[in-house]
Amino acid sequence: MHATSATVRVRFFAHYAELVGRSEAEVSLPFPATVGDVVRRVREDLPGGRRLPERPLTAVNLQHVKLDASVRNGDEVAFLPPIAGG
Amino acid sequence: MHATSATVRVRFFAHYAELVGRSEAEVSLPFPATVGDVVRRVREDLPGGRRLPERPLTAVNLQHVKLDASVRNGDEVAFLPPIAGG
Amino acid sequence: MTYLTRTLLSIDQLVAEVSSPACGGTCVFLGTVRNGPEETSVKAIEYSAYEEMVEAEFGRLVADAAKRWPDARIAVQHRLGTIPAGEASIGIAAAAPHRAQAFEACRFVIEEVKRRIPVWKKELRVDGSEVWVDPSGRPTHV
Amino acid sequence: MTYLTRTLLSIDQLVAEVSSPACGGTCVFLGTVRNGPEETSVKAIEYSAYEEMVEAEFGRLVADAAKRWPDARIAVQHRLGTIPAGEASIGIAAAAPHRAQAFEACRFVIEEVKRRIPVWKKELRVDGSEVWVDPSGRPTHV
Repeated sequence: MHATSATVRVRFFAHYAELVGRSEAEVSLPFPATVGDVVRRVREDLPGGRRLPERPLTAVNLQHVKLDASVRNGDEVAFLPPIAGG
Repeated sequence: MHATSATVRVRFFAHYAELVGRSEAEVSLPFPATVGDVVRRVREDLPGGRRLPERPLTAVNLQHVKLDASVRNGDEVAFLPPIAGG
Repeated sequence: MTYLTRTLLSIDQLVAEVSSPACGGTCVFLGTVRNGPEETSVKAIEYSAYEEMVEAEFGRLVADAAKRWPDARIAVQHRLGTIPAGEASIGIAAAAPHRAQAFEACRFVIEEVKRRIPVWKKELRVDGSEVWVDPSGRPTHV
Repeated sequence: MTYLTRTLLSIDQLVAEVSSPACGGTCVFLGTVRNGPEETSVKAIEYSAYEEMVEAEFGRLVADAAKRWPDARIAVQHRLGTIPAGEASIGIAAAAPHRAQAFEACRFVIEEVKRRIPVWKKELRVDGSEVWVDPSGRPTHV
């Protein structure tokens, strides 16, 4: 595979998993790419993707990130509903 | 007994009880009188009384009071070392 | 220690973990599932999480607290699964040489949990309905 | 309930006393006898009190807290007698609908205890010496 595309594992939790009817997906997109690019791709391509917010809370590889953070091949990108722990 | 004198029960605690070698005493003094009058009388008349501070923390009938609080016949006046609870 | 459990939280265990001869003050916080006037008959809350991230983020959170209160000792555990009203969903213990540090560190941890730890809750109501809790306001019926 | 005890303090009992369906947050404070770098080898502390006044003053203190945090539920117990290093001398639990109230009420109680509750302590050191503790500064050898 050429280094001009990146494949990331996307995970959905809680309410978001219910909205798209699944807890994970694989997304490929042109490299370089940001988390925002992943969000746009998911909202466009995934059935029910439009039910997710345009600017969700996100994490890459278990760390909170902003939408302009870059993603690399193999990253795990998570869509996090508003946090309600404690 | 004529109402021109008041008798109070005085109690000493912790370090103060050790300084005067006793935990209580009875003090009679002319009425009207204040807690400050009781303190002066104790320091003057009680063996070891001078070892007590001139302005100790005091309580009358289980309530914190200042030295200018008045005392009545039958009151319990307590000399409290610096509080160290908790 | 793992920061997650699916069984009853033990205050005694959290306190035992942080106690030390140098620590004179211990502050504990327990967050409990309510069924009060503000909760339209909540029977239980179902807690779920991004578990791998919870563990990683709790590690970073406790390290942040240790930087601010170097003498404090901190233990925290979050419970997941269905928790009936009246039982605790989170337990935090912070011990420190002096009480101000213990209170501040404990408060810091719960405030950061609310901000950073990816846990979600769904209210299970006595009428059978289920509601995702969005602390930012709007409850979301599912 | 009495505010004084001569046996081991039970956190669970204090928490049970304040728990209520309307209270989502419980803050507990434990004050423990230290034997750290600041204490020249303290073996134990002997706590004594003006017991009748402690009971009366704790009643007033809890009433003061209830005025400031009307929805809070508060339990507090002070232990007297010889308490070995590592064991708790005071336990406070404050439960409230929201956590800020629970933290504030609990902190208020311990600060007021230090100011108002007539309890004294004598450090029993490993070398056999005994020292009355004066929180205002000077230790007083006896």
